[in-house]
Amino acid sequence: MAAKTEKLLQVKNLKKYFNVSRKDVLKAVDGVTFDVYKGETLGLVGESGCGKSTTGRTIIRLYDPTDGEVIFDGQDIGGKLNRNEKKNLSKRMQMIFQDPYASLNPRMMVKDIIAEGIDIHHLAKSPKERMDRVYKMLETVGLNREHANRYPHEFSGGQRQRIGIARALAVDPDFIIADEPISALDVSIQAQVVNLMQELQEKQGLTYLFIAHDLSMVKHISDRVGVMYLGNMAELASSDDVYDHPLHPYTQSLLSAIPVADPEIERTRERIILEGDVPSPIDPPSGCRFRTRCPFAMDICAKVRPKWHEAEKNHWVACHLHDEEIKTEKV
Amino acid sequence: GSSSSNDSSSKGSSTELAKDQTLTMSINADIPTLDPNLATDTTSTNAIDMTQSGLTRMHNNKFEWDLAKGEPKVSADKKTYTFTLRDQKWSDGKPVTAQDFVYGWHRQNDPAAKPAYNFLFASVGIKNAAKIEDPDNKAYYGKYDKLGIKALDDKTLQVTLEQAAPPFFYSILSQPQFFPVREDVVKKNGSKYATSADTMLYSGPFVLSDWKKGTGWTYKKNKDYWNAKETKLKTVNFKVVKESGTAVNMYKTGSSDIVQLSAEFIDQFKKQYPKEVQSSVNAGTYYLYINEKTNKNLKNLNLRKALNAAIDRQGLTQTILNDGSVPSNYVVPKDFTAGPDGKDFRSKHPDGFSAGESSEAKSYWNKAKKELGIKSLKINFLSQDTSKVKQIDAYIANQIKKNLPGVTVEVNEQPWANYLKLNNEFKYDIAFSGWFPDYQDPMTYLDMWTTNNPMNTIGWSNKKFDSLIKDAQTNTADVTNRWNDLVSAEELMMSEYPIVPLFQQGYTWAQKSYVKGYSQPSYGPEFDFSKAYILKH
Amino acid sequence: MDHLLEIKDLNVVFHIFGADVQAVRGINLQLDKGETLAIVGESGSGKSVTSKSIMGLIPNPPGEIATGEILFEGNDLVQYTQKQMQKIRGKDISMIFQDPMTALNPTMKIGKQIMEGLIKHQGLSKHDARERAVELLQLVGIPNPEKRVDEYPHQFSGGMRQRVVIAIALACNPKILIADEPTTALDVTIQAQILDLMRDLQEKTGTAIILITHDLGVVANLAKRVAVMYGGKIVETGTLDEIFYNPKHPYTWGLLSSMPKLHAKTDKLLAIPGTPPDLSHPPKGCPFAARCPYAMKVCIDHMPEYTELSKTQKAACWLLDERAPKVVPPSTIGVGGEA
Amino acid sequence: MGRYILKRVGYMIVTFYVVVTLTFLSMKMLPGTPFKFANRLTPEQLNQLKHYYGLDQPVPIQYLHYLWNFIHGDLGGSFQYGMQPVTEFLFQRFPVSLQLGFESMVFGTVLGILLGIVSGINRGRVLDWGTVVLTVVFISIPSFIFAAILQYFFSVQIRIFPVIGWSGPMTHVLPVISIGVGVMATVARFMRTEMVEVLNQDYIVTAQAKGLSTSAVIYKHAIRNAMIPIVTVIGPLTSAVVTGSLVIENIFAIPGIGSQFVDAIVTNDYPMIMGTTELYAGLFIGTILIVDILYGIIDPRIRVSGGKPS
Amino acid sequence: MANSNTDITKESFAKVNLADTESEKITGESVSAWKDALRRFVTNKGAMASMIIIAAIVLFAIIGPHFFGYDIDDQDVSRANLPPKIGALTWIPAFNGYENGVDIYKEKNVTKNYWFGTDQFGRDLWTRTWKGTQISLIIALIATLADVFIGVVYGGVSGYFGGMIDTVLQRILEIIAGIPNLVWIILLMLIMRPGLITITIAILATSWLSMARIVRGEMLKLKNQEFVLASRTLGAGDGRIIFKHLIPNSIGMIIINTMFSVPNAIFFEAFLSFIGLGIRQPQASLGSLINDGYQMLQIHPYQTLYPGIIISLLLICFNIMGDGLRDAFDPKLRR
Ligand SMILES: Nc1ncnc2c1ncn2[C@@H]1O[C@H](COP(=O)(O)OP(=O)(O)OP(=O)(O)O)[C@@H](O)[C@H]1O
Ligand SMILES: Nc1ncnc2c1ncn2[C@@H]1O[C@H](COP(=O)(O)OP(=O)(O)OP(=O)(O)O)[C@@H](O)[C@H]1O
Ligand SMILES: [Mg+2]
Ligand SMILES: [Mg+2]
Repeated sequence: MAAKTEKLLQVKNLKKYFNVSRKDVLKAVDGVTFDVYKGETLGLVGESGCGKSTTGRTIIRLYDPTDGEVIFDGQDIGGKLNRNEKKNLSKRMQMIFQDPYASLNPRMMVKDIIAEGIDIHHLAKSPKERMDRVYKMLETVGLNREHANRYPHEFSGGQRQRIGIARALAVDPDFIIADEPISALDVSIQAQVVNLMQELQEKQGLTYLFIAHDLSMVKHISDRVGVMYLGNMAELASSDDVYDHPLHPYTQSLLSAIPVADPEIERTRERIILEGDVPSPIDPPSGCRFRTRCPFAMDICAKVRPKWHEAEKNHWVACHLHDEEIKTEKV
Repeated sequence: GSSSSNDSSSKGSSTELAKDQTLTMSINADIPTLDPNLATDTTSTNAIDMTQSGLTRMHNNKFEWDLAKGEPKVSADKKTYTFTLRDQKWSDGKPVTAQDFVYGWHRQNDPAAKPAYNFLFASVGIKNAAKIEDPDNKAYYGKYDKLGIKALDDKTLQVTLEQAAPPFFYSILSQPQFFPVREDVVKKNGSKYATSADTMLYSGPFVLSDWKKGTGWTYKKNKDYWNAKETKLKTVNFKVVKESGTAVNMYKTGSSDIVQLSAEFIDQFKKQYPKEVQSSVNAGTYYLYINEKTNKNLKNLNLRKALNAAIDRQGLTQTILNDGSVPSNYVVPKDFTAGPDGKDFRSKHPDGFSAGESSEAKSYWNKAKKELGIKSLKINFLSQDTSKVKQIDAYIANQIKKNLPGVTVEVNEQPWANYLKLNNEFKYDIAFSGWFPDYQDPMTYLDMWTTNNPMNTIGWSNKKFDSLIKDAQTNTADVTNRWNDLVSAEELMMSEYPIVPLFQQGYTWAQKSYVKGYSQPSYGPEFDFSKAYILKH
Repeated sequence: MDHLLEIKDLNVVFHIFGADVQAVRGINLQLDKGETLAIVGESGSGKSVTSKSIMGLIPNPPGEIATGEILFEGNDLVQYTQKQMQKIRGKDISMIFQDPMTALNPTMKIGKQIMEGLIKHQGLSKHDARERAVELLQLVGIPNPEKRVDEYPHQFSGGMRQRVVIAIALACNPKILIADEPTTALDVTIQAQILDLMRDLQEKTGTAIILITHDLGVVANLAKRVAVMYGGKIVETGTLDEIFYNPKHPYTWGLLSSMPKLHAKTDKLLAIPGTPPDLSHPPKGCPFAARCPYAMKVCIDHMPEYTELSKTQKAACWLLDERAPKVVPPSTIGVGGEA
Repeated sequence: MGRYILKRVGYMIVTFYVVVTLTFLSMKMLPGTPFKFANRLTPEQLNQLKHYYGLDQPVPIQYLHYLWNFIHGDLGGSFQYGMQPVTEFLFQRFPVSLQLGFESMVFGTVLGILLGIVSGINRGRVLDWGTVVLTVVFISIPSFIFAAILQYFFSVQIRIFPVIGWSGPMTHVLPVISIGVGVMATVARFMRTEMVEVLNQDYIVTAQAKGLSTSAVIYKHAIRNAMIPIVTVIGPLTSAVVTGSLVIENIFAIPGIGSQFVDAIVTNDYPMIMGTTELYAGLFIGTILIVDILYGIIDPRIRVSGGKPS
Repeated sequence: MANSNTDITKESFAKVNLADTESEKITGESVSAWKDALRRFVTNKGAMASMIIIAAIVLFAIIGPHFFGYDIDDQDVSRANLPPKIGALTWIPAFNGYENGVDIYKEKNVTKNYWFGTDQFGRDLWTRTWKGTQISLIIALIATLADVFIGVVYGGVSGYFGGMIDTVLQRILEIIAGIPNLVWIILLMLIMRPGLITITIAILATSWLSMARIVRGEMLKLKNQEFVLASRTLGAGDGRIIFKHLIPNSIGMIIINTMFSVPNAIFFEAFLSFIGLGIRQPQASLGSLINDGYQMLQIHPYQTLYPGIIISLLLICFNIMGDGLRDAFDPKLRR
């Protein structure tokens, strides 16, 4: 794969806090920094509740960021946006959702679902043009014209997910955030969707932020992968780097935990089994978020929050084990 | 009185008295108060009538001497009356004295005691009463000690009037407002006075022995009553039952001996228990006000006649009310008072002054239309919102609509207080109303129609009528002349049809055949069981 | 040979609004002592219905076991009355459900939920049952079990709840444990904990496990034998290695090749096109025919019989008929065998 | 939890204050006077009376006065009962209504829960259908019609129960049934829905999988969970029953607060109307509070987190 | 292993080419969620029967009053309190014009038949009953419509905008709900005249609360659904989200709740009639008819019976229909 270098999206120290009660603040995303290059797929993995969706939703401005910068194609979109700016943004940045059952309005026909973006942005001059675009979108995602007049509940999960993709593509965006687009689908169907997304990327030069917790699928589709833990980014590198020599203990244990569909490997594999569950984001551990479950936790981990730094070339990590300063101190 | 105290009709199994002289009745309201000075409603009044005594007592529509030992000594100018009291003890053993009467009368005229019915004193013409009750009269207002009553000694009571006593003087003395009151008991109990069975003293044929608020009460025979030998009943139970259906069910199952019947049950009872159904007419009269003050059309006599003729009273009393009420076309009810000649007031015009049959209504209406130059008429019919009245309203509205083509009636049913307000402000065309006597005299039905009387809320005015009434009020001494004045006044009034008389109220009740001597007279106690008894059964 | 459990020609029908859903259409299965059998397959292929049939928990109405036998130690459970079934459930055969969040009664203490089965089946006193409950919690790796027996489910995290569910299932040392997607609702790191736990426990107790999942990774991790279901039927069964390294049914091929490989580079995943059949109007022939890249005329009209490929492996596919053209399975499934 | 209760009590006080103010204001909007014989009084006499009752002062002063007295437990004197304190009447009558309401609630709730369970378990079968129709019928028949029929049948025709009264246990039967069937129907409907809901839950299957008998599953797992939400219906229902029994009280001549209240309205007895209204409101608000707290106690999920699960 | 099927020939093993699009084919006609719900509803026997009964009652409410040419206020005391008599059905004791074994028609010399009998004013109860049904239905309709609108708007605003607005609106709602129904009625009763407006206001004062709660809940649930978020990311404004997404998806709940508030309104009107706040004479509603007849319950039970039957039927049918709709719209039952 050719190296992609032009930055389409820059996320800097993004934070999103929710006020869950008068006292409590839930730090769903607590200072993540990463770039997305034009034409690449950046995978985002992590356990449930670690803030993947929140990151995606904050970038696309479903949520207003608590702090931090989001720069999209040179333009800062992290601050206050007026209606028009939001609308323009929505043409260039789109989202695909997780639940194929909940993401389509059951009361609308497929054609109206797909045409929603066209209608909002007045992309069609006549009803005929509108329908033409709808048909084109349907064909693009491998459905046919007859499907335009049907209702979502008549479709299977994979088909619905393709309708969701068609809806996002209808406004001709550059950047798509896919929030677990396949995790609710059957194994045999997942490949349909993933293949389709890859095809589209090749044809239309799309850029993806691909959120999932299925690491093998993320690895398959992504150029680079970011690993999140409890609102923080733990590691970010090219997918091969992340899988072949992960630096962060969390990434390591995560990788070892995935059961592989190969009995041979499964029989011989050593696992790093993590103790306990993910702590609550309302009251996260001090210092390094992962230290409570980390097999290598040190004293400093409780005191100092590890720096997000480029430990190797294009391999970012936030862990004291890989922090040069601390390493040298120790040695 | 025509009340059916049918002692004679004892076709029952025997005439022997039952051992258990207990009578049980249901009633639809609790006793609000036992205080004679505060009582305004029939239930309180009845309770006071049965448990206390005044100078006189009403029985079967006639007064009897009660605590007064017979006729008083009357002065020559007929203005001063000196009563001698009988020996009667209060239920705490102390004698009833003339001072108790003085205190009672004073208290009734003391604004601080918040009496509501003291205008009776002025109506009778007790000396200074009118002035004492008039807040504008700075010199007299509230100075009840200037009232014309004096205790000459413990047993002698002197009453002074402004003029010769009107004929109803002795009968009105049976009203609780004129009863003796024990000052020490009032003072001792304060605000609790007369609110329960034991914060009150008794001097009547019965004592109140048990009063459970909301449930009922019990009277026991008062052995110390001077006329106790005539009291046959040992116990009388009253049960508070608000649903007429429930009361009837109690009667049917034998848990009460007497039940007041509402219209719907009467036919059934007449079929099922023909011997037990009793009825009497009382002195309540009902009529329609006609607003002549603010409604020009209604000044037309033919229109008023048309209204009068339009209503079929027979249908109203027979089918809608069905409770013994009788159609009326007069102002003063029948069987209420007798004149100096001993004849009933109604004897000269027994059927009143009908403007005609309903078939004639149309011709009056046609004449009126011509005279007024109108084609149709909209009538605002003011009434009250109680369920029984609503039925009457529906009937009357329909009668007028049906018999006077072109007239539309809009019924405006209001709560009592609002009704009064609209009525006083003349915001109506016709209004349903009724009258109960304050005292036993035709005057109580007639004087309110005089010009400028605050009760005259119809705007009718007739000089001749005014002078006849005035004459009757001032010349109390000439009894026959006064009587004739009143008869003429009614004749005069009804020639102009300022109101549309509808009916004279009747009561229908059922009493078990073993109950004798019970009556519901037209004036006096509502339920008179003072001389009732139970036959063996 | 006497199996611990043997299912013969099981048919389950649901009579629902306007249609009869033939959820399970004539399946045959055997399970031996101490063995782990995985049932994999498409969503809606009848995996859960099969397991519920074994437990006698098909909701009736609308469900009904139309025909078939479920022989447990030689006795046909289909003929059992509810009373008889209640003696088997939880004691000889027990079950773990997919969603630990809803599988526990929210208003009953954890301890009591574990104790219920013990008291019922082993006649333990309250006190003994409680002690055993604490032991069980300890066994499934819940710290502080003495304290936690008296807590309520909502005070437990998802992973811990699933451990509790397992503890309940294991309470009476059942001969068969049916685990219906025991880890689907859990995070990978927790899933690893649970899978470890299950394997340990099986080693200790020798319980036979029926593992239902659609995650082939989990199958590879835990199972000894695999049955692949599609459209209410078992299309292929065999040992773990046979299914993974020498599959014969095109659906199995598709299943295996649509999974990305973590340790090998795949350029493009092999997708199975189309959607599974509607079981209220099941196809006459092979249920997979409509989506099968090798489909032949015969597949559409005739259901293939099983072909015994080895002592342990058999598959139902017309490609295995000698008249059928030879096809090469897709290379993506790695170890390719020829059909 | 403590915070939660405190918050609820706060709302309760505000609500109650609103009720007190509303009753006061609407009383002031009333036409006419409380004096029955107003038509026989001169305007002067009327003013005099108004002065006695403090009705001639400006409304805000009357209001403050009223609030002040209210805080001190003085609801004024009843106009129709010669200024006897209203509180006395309320204290005398209320316990009867409360007892009637309580007995009806127990009767209705117990039967309703049973019926709801039976119906829920047999969803879609004849028994369920029968119960559904029965409950709707009972909800549809006004309680006074039902009471009248019961009285006619059981007291007049068969003569098992006395026509009126509130003394022995026999006198309680008919009124309690008359009110109770409505409660029963409401509770049964609610319980049925909850049962159906609960029986579809996974933990029921878990319980069945443990090998528990059907009755144990229903009794120990389904019913308890289905009954928790019932508490929320019972609260408002209780006060609706206690306050709504006025018609029944009249039919069976029960000396409760309801019949008293009707009288008060008919006679424009302001203080009595206000007092009773406030009592009703207090009762209602109180039960809702108790129910909320109770809910927290019964449902372990709230006990810890302090708030209803959404 | 060998296949015994004789019709399997060599060419059966020819490969068929299934086009990709072929496998995507959906058979059967397109059904919207509405049609789907409708179908389920139609197969629900109880609900359908209820709907037919309601339709019949509505029909009679419209044509019934014109059967005999009587007006609702056609009084004639000479024919008062006649029991029901239907010429063709005199063999049924309930319709032979007898009361307590006496032929009342003969006794009163009445030749015409009155199907539901007459009241104490001699008014034809058939006419009055159906006219009353009309009024009751209109009251229910007015009240329900208003209730729906207030409830939907209040709940919608509260749920959709959330935040401070929601908090404030919810606190207000809590306080309103904290005041018992009876208290509202009493206050109204004291200051208003009976009649249609009073009835409507009385119903409104309290009944929209549940609708508001339900709509708010729906809004809270829906506004975070992915399809709404999707619409947001496409740049949709509040108006589009509300009218295209939220309302169409909560309308099922709104309809169901309406089905339950219709009988509530009818029942409530009856209760208001009972305490004297109902419709005014000579107008009649089912509630006022029952209340009038109630006085006669022991003597002329038929005067309560027919309005009673109709009101009960209405309540029962609306309730069963509501249940049916709930099932029809239940997402859990959908496949
Ligand atoms: N609108 C919200 N209000 C309050 N808390 C929220 C909100 N959205 C998310 N959270 C919380 O923020 C944290 C991160 O949630 P997020 O949905 O981003 O996780 P995720 O990584 O996408 O998890 P999953 O894999 O389950 O989708 C969680 O603890 C979640 O409960
Ligand atoms: N209670 C039920 N009522 C109606 N149909 C049912 C019911 N339970 C299952 N089915 C049907 O039976 C078929 C098989 O369902 P089953 O739950 O066994 O699938 P599964 O293989 O377990 O799928 P998943 O992987 O999604 O759990 C499905 O088509 C389903 O619709
Ligand atoms: Mg997420
Ligand atoms: Mg399943």
